[in-house]
Amino acid sequence: MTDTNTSMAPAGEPKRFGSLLEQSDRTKRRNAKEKRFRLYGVAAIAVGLIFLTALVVTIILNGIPAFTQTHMTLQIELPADKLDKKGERNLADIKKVSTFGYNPLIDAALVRAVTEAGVETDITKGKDLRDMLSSGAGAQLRNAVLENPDLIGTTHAFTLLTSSRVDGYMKGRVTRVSLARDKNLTPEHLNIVDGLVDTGAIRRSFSWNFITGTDASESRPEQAGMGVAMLGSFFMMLVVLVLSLPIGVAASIYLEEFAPQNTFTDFIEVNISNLAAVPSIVFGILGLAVFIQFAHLPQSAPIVGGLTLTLMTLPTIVISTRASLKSVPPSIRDAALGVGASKMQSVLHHVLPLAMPGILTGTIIGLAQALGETAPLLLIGMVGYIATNYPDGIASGFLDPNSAMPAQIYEWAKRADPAFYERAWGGIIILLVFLVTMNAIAVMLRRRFERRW
Amino acid sequence: MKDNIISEMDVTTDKIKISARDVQVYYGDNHAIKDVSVEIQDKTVTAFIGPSGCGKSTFLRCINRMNDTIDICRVEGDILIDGEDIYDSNVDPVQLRAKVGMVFQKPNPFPKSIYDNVAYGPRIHGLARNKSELDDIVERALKRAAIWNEVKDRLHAPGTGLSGGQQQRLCIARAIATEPEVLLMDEPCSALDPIATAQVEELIDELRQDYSVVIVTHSMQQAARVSQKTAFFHLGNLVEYGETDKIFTSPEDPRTESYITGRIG
Amino acid sequence: MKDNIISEMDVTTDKIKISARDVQVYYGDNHAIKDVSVEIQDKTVTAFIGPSGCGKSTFLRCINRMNDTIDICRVEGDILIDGEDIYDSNVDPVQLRAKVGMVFQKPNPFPKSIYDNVAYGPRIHGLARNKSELDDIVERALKRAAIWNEVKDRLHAPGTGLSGGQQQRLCIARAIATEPEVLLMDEPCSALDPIATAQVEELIDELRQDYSVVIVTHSMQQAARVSQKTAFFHLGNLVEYGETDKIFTSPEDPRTESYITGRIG
Amino acid sequence: AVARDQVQVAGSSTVLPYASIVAEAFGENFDFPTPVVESGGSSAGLKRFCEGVGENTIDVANSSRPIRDSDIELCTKNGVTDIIEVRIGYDGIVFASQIDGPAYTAFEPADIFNALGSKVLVDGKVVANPHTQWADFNADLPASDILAFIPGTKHGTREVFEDKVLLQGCEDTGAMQAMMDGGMDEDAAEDACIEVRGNGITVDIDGDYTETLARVDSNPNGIGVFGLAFYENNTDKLKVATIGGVEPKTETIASGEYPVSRPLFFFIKKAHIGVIPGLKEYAEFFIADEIAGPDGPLSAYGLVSDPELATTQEAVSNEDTLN
Amino acid sequence: MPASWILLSVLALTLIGYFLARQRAVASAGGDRRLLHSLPNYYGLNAALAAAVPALALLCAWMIIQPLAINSYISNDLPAEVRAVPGELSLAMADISRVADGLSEAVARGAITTEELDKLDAEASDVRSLLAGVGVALGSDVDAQSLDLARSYRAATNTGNILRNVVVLLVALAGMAIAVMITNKDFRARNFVERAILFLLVAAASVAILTTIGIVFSLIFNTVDFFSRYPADDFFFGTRWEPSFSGRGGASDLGFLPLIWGTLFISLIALIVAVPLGLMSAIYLSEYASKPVRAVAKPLLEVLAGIPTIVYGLFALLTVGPLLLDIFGRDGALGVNWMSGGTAAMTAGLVMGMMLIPFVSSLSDDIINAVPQAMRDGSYGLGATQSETLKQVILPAALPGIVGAILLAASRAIGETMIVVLGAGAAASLSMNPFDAMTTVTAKIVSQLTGDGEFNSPETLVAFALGMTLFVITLALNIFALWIVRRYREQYE
Ligand SMILES: Nc1ncnc2c1ncn2[C@@H]1O[C@H](COP(=O)(O)OP(=O)(O)OP(=O)(O)O)[C@@H](O)[C@H]1O
Ligand SMILES: Nc1ncnc2c1ncn2[C@@H]1O[C@H](COP(=O)(O)OP(=O)(O)OP(=O)(O)O)[C@@H](O)[C@H]1O
Ligand SMILES: [Mg+2]
Ligand SMILES: [Mg+2]
Ligand SMILES: O=P([O-])([O-])[O-]
Repeated sequence: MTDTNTSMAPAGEPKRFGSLLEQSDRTKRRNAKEKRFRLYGVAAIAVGLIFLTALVVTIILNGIPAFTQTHMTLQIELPADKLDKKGERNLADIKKVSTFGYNPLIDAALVRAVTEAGVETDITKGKDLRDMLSSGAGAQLRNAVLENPDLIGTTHAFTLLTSSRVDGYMKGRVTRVSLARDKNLTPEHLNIVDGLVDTGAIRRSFSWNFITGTDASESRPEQAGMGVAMLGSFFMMLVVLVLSLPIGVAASIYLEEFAPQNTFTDFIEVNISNLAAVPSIVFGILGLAVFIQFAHLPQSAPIVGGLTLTLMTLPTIVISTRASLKSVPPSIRDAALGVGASKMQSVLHHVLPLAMPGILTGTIIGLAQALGETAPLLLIGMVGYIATNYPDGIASGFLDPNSAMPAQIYEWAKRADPAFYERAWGGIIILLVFLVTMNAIAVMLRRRFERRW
Repeated sequence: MKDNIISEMDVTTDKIKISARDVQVYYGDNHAIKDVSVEIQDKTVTAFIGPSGCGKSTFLRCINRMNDTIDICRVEGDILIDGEDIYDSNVDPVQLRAKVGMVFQKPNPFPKSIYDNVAYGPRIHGLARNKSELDDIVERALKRAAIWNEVKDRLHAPGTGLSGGQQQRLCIARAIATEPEVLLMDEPCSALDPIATAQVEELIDELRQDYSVVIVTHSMQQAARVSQKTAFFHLGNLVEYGETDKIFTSPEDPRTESYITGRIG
Repeated sequence: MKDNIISEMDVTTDKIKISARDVQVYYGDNHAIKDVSVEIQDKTVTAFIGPSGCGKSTFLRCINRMNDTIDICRVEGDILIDGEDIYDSNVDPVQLRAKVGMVFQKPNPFPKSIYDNVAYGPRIHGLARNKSELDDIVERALKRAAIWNEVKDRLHAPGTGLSGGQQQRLCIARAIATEPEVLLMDEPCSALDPIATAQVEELIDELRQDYSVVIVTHSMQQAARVSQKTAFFHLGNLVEYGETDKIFTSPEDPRTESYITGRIG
Repeated sequence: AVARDQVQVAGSSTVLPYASIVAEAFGENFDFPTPVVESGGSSAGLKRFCEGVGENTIDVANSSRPIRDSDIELCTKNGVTDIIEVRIGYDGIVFASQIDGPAYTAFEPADIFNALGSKVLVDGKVVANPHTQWADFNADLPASDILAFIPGTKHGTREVFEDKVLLQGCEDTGAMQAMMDGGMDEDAAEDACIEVRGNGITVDIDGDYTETLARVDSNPNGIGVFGLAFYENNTDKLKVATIGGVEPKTETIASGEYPVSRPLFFFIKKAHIGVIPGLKEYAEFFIADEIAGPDGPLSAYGLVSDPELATTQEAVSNEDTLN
Repeated sequence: MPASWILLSVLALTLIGYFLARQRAVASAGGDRRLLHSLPNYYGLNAALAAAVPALALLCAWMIIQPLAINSYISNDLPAEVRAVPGELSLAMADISRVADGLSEAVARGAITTEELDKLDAEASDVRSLLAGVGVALGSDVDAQSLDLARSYRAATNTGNILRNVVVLLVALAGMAIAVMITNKDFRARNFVERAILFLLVAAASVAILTTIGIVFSLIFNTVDFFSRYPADDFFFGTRWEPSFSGRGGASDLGFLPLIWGTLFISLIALIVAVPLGLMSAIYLSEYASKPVRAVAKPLLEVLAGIPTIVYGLFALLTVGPLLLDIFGRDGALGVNWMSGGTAAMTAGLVMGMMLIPFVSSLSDDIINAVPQAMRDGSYGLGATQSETLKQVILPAALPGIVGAILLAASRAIGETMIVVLGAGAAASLSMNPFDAMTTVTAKIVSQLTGDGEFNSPETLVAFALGMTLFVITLALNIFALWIVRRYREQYE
């Protein structure tokens, strides 16, 4: 013992600690390191957030115009001799006039409106004027008449969607120069548009239809909306949430807390991490084979999408849940077992609540990923021209053919008319709002469970 | 304040409560308990003493099968409580642990409120018919663990925000709230001041009236004061086991003797 | 084995190492340390005694600013070490803690090997020039903490797989390996058997030659054996502070007296 | 299960726009629900089509290529025997470049081959393509770097591009003959003819025309391969090149003057007619003159209408199946 | 009584069982719940499970089997030539069931009474328009035979449903009764309930296995088919990926190597971006950031995971690619001419890395946060700085979880498609230059699967072989990762 004493403080050795008020060289170096490290952290978050900002700004700049739409108000005469030749106001008879049959009425109204507005123009044929309107105008008229046959024989004011080119002109996307070689509209039309804007017949306003509407065919971008696809995503996410969270958590609990350590559980464990690496398109192949071809669930249905995405989301939830179960200190389990709690009780009462933040994180990320996933939907037929009929009830919400938001966005982004491109970005805004709302709930829950011990 | 030297009450019976035969414990390759056989009587306080690392905690944890939770730990041999082999496959470790309570060496309160820490056991065992009964149980347990005065105003503050000694007493309160028949206490007074220690010792003595208590301690004095039987462990072996008086006055084994006489604690 | 009663070496100086003035500590609304002023001498062992929950650990943690890590904890007043206010904004807590080492009440080994646990401090402070120097430091620290024999064959086994007392000594070894000038020890012997306790006490006495040691203990005997000065805390107040002999033989405050006389530990 | 009451269509994304325009109008004018038109590719569509007969299979497959023997084999194996083939018109394939870029306004197949082929004929010898600028081999073309965005090998358009442009150019320049003279058999020579340079000069696009457009948009020198309909919707950004002096327009393609086009089809399961409500009506509506004719909405959107539409109409109304 | 009613009834029985058993248990202990073996809730739950589980299982089975049974019963009456062809049979049955459903609907809406229905004559009345009137569209008119069959179909379904309801209710009742009867104070209810829960947990865990089996099965047949058409050697060791259209004689090169090379290369770039950024973010958020900063920044970063990948793809194509080209391209800022087109492994890798940040950051943050404070105290007490503590104590302690997070990110990188399709270019190449265009296995799976090739050609079937091979490779990687984690695992306390 005595020899250690001498070696402890050899005489003449410089004192290790100087004044606390000034930092030693080593401390300075270490603190510089510390500061750098901290800076890396700030930088890392900044990079992430800058990237996010860049993305969001791009999305918003591109997408905001989709939320407004240009309309034209026209006084349209609905002559009885054309719409109901027998004059009995019998619906079956009125139905005989197809949407194309309404076009001449619109043409006539357009000619009148242009003349009234006093615009000088070379375009005199009503059919050419009609290029300014959406090709869905005829259908809108027909539906109005079928709903209210009394309109026949009167002149009524209709607010009709203008075509995507006119809308683009109002939004600054389309210019006279760019129309020079366009075959849908000519610069001449724009003079008329200007004139009608002056008279107030053409107006641009907020478009609920974009948020609540159905998909439209490629020839009518102005009519397309996100509403039905939104319902599709909603029902799909409902399935994913209701299945993947409990199954994922249950599987993790079993693996982490109950499963004996053997090759079989290793097999399950490896399996689950491997499933995370399976490309989402392969889950599409699986969904097609199992849910549609084997189980005979309907094609393109949100329930199939939900089931497929559930399988895809499970690994994410399981991996994060297991990681956070693992991080609960063993003494907590001991404490519970020591007072005679069963294993199940110790897990459910103590370990699980403590692991909750990680579980919710996994859920947030897993659901977010599922919400934004397109590839598997390609294979189970949820992409294309699908989101056109509103589901009429809860059951049909799950079972009727529908699309989903990312698939709808994907679809729009591919379409030829640039107006769809704008709607694709607009759709992304809606998707993000959906996502943020969904996350907000989970984030709030997570904050309630966070603690350090 | 009560008398410091607690009067020995004559409540010991000869009934065997716990009987261990040829117990071996391994942590992986490390043979931590070697061939230990011991019979622990009912309504008795038994003290385990021995140098640090000799296997006291390990053996204690065998008695309520807490070692099941350590992956690498392997237990061999038989341990019988009330004549029933607790390592029998029919035995439900949960029921066992409800009957054999435990206070751990390192205080481990749940990250919950003080009240919930104590109420947890009674809740899962259904010991209270209603809220006020539960309140009573909690209060009594905290009082018996000599911590009631310190926490009565902050029952709903987190148990992890207590001082070291308070946490230790909280864990004692938590263990006795479920009223086990056997109570295993691993150094229950290590972080306690003399007065609190005395109170806990008083509690132990009181518990002895009905239950069987096994206590690990490093303080010879404490062993002498509270226990009727003492077991001395050394390097995983049970070196000597017998009446406390006898162990401390005339130990048979030289190892016991040298450990006892080296006393300073 | 060495003599159990360690000879008092006369190395105390009168130099003030730590001086606290009007220190107040709050945990949220809980006023845990009230108006404590104390001067701790260099090359002296100072013992903090007092009932559980009275604020010993809290005050100890003030001395190396460990309370900074508790969100709800607020410290007021001045604490000076070598005449420098450690709560000064220029003071780097890291440098302070290198100078003022600490052993915590609950053993908290890192989830690393035993070797890495001890080598951690020397590594971050650059105390070793090479591997063999580091080996030496680790070995010496483990030897001084009286745990070398038990772990020398398993230096690369995890520190968390040790018994309670072994963990405690490991933490002591870890603290002294960095050679701090002041060593704060919160109940360093609570989980130790008498022999290990004696060895740690011997270590403390040896450290006193060069450093200043503050130790929290519940054992009056231990306080009497190892310390030259003793501070008695009660309900957050420093009730009495002075020469150990004097505190134990003729305390001034009735509270001190009643605490001392209630001794049984 | 509740019986299905709408027509289900799947398949080619090239046909999708037309099918969706028809489906929309069909839903508006008939009491049947709007058909569901999925995309996913001709091949995937035909595969699902051939999965079998029954309610849980699709009724109609859109395709941008004719049905092949192997498809029919699969169909037959699964009991899909009576298939009605409907040709709805043609898809014109055009070369277009950035509107502000160099004047790529007139190409011959030989030019394209000389620019993009991996082996070309230079001074009578077949060599690895040495050209870096268009003007290197044809002084009439701009002196700008060669860069082409061509459809990836998944696209049917690629096949048409290879057959009708590269192979044609290969023959026109005499490279094909030279290769065969050099000892290759005809198949090998054809394969060599349609091989493209890669290496950043030809870029395969696996995505859609929107992606090609984005590339062309950011590369003034780049030319891209597009469908006619896509080009016509983006005339503000693109200018189109003539092939062999013919401008791509619905009329020139329909008359066969413009050489690069491919037929578009859909296929109906005869067994489903009469069972799935509205199926036959949908098919007839699709090829009705007012829809698929030269003045109909499909043509307005960019479909090159089929000069032999009347034959098709008759075949559908008779429910004539493939042999 | 529709299925939802029977469901509600079973639910009601479940509730009743719960309360009865609970009450009985308490009563058997003479009102003193302390004498019970388990908490009263467990007795209740036990009875509830006994009532619900067998009944619901039976209900499910019945709902699947009954239509099959009725179908085969009814189809016996169909002409033999219809029955011979499975496709036609299914269509005929679909028609019949549609008519039957329509008839039920008509009865329910009062468009026709049951007596009228029995007398209904297909020749005399227009069934099609009758059904159209109640909203059921038919593809063709209904002939007499179909109508007859539809009527018996309807009758059989009705009978079956009644039988089903009775049996299911009886089973629920029996389950409940037995559970309530055996309830007494010594009954080990908790053990039963916990075993049931454990069973559920095991079932949940086996979903993963079923999924794997499903994936293997949905890939294997076509994969085998592929290898019967294309030599395995050329696939596994081929260095060229040049599919062509099989119409021309099958001169495709379908080499796997350039694709897996691209996959690994791009994933690596993505991880090089995501892991340091994600980990540093996590560290900053959990250890340095103030509460409000953390509360805001963490969910914000998580938004990155939810933006549809197509958006990232477009971003790569339109923004990042040109930007990189401006720097590394021919006339770029660095004048290095490494990059010849905007789409490159680098473009896709960078953007994908950004997307993966939250996978690493959020999960790691939770795990770092869960490391007990005592570990930090121990390190600070020795005079360690915060970063030293983090690097040497906290991160090693949190390692298993962090490795899990990184693995998850790596998995996503390997499985990602859209970003690669748009950002990396579609060229399969074995280049070492990160600024070259590359493509990945998944991108090719999608393009071959959704393309214009014939389905039964190697060019399309290769998608399945690619999927299968990737599956096996990632499996091997995961086994390796598990082994690594096992070796370096550190446990606190
Ligand atoms: N983290 C904390 N949060 C809130 N209150 C605390 C915290 N730590 C300690 N306290 C309270 O502060 C008071 C003093 O605690 P301290 O830990 O200093 O006691 P002690 O003297 O060390 O007691 P012991 O001997 O039991 O360890 C006690 O009332 C305790 O409950
Ligand atoms: N979880 C574990 N893993 C591996 N070895 C262990 C573990 N727990 C204890 N050991 C070892 O087993 C032996 C006995 O340990 P035990 O904890 O029973 O000692 P103890 O008698 O309680 O000592 P102390 O008085 O220090 O608490 C020791 O050598 C110890 O290092
Ligand atoms: Mg111990
Ligand atoms: Mg303390
Ligand atoms: O989708 P396509 O098959 O037409 O490329």
